Amino acid sequence: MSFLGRSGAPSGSVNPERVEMAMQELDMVTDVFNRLVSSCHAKCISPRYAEGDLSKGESVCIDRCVSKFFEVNKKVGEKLQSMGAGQSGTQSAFGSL
Amino acid sequence: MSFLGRSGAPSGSVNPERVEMAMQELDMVTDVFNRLVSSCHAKCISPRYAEGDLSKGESVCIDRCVSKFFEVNKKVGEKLQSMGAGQSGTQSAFGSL
Amino acid sequence: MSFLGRSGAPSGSVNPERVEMAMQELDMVTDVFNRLVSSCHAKCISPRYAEGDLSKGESVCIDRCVSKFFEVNKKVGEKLQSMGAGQSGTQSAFGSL
Amino acid sequence: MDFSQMNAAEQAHMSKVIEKKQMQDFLRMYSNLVERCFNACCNDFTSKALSSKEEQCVMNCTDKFLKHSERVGARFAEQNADAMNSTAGK
Amino acid sequence: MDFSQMNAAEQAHMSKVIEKKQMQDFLRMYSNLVERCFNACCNDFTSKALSSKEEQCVMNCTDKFLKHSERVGARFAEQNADAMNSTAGK
Amino acid sequence: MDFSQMNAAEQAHMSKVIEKKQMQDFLRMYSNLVERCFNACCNDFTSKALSSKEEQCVMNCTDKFLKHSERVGARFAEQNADAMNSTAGK
Repeated sequence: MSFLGRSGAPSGSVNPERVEMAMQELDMVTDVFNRLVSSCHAKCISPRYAEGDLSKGESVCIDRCVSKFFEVNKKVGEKLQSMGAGQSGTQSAFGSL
Repeated sequence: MSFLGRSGAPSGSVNPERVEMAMQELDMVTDVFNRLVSSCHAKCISPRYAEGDLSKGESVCIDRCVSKFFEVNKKVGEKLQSMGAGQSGTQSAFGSL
Repeated sequence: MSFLGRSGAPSGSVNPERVEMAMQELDMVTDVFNRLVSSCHAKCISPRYAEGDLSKGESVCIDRCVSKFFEVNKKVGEKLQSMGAGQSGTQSAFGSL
Repeated sequence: MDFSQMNAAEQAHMSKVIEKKQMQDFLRMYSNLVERCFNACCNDFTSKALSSKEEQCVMNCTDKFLKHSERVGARFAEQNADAMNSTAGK
Repeated sequence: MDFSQMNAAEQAHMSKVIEKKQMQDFLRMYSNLVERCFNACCNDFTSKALSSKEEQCVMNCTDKFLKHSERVGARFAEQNADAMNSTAGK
Repeated sequence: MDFSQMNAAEQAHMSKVIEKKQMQDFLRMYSNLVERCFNACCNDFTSKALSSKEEQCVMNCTDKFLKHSERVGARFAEQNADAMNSTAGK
């Protein structure tokens, strides 16, 4: 999640801007984690719920699912960076503001 | 999105109430936009992803989809206003508070 | 929703901690209510929309659906408490922080 | 929810918070309703105008969803009150 | 949205708020995109590495979603402007 | 996430924020779990009481979801640490 590449800033009292950025990063990590849990649950967990333990197959699937999700996260991040995104898509909603 | 019909209020220093209302309206516009993107993606974009460009058919579908979504937004807004909503439905959750 | 079992704390001026907790509980009730509306809509309401009134069958289904949802809420809450949850699952996302 | 453990200042503060939250909840319910009824009723994109059939569907969908929410809300309040009483009884 | 009813101090405040919101919206769009393209493109978990076919799918999915959002945004802005004008005309 | 660039005051502030966030995340996980297991396990509305079969399903669903989250969390932490190290190495 080092996609945002914040530059280090040193010492002193509470800098609201720095705290704000850390909180945004924290929110993002939580958001990504929740989506990851949900996606891998849909991909790997049998919806019959005949027992409460993860089967061997489910466990292996989860491990691979997390790996692939991280790879996808990286690819999408690189793609967005290469496009200088943060500019297009999102802002267009505010074109009329 | 002029559904809320806020009355104009003039001049001076920062009025927290007015800023709050503008922020609520901004949140709402963003929320509607995100739902619009998601709905029209589901309606118009083929999930095969054989190429990265929008096809002619997809592009036309998006334009019509946005139009229809706005019409639905308008119809639902009129319906809610005619019912004097904001009163019923939502508040019932708080009946026991 | 008394799952959180907050202990009563008395008198004085605004205690930010107590207000904060009440707000969290309020957010949770709203969140649960919205999920309940959405789940029971999916379970009980026919998606044909040939008329605007609830049919007799739909109404009965809604009543039972809410009952069952509350029972599930209770069972899950008991299960989480018996596991001393709030510790595991959620925090693991923050293992690397 | 039980606010009786709060003092007057805190209760007043909570009322304002709840009022603001109700506005936000209403706005979310509104856009949720638009999304839900659009998705259920609009499946033909050979035209950009809403057909009368689609419009009727949207009106019924809106109507029904509000009645549904109201009924769920009424049952929810009852169940919540029951849960409260059985807790208070202990 | 019409900010002309606001004074300069309020407009400056709103600009900051909007800027912060755009950052948050961008981050949400990013994780939404990852989830969406992962779900659409990855269905084989016999290996932990992304296949070249899956990777191509993810790239196309990302590309297409951004173009889709941009187009929706453009139409949205037009419709919003129309709605604004017809309201202002009354 | 790397908080080492923060000073002590900022780190203390972040700890409080994270603690509050964990409570919120727990509550969201709880209601998400209820919704998920209700949707997966309850499909018969000819009765208002949970059948023993439905109850067993809900218990297994809860159990399994928590174990799933824990495993995803463990892998997530490893991958995050790897990503951190490869960035730090540059």
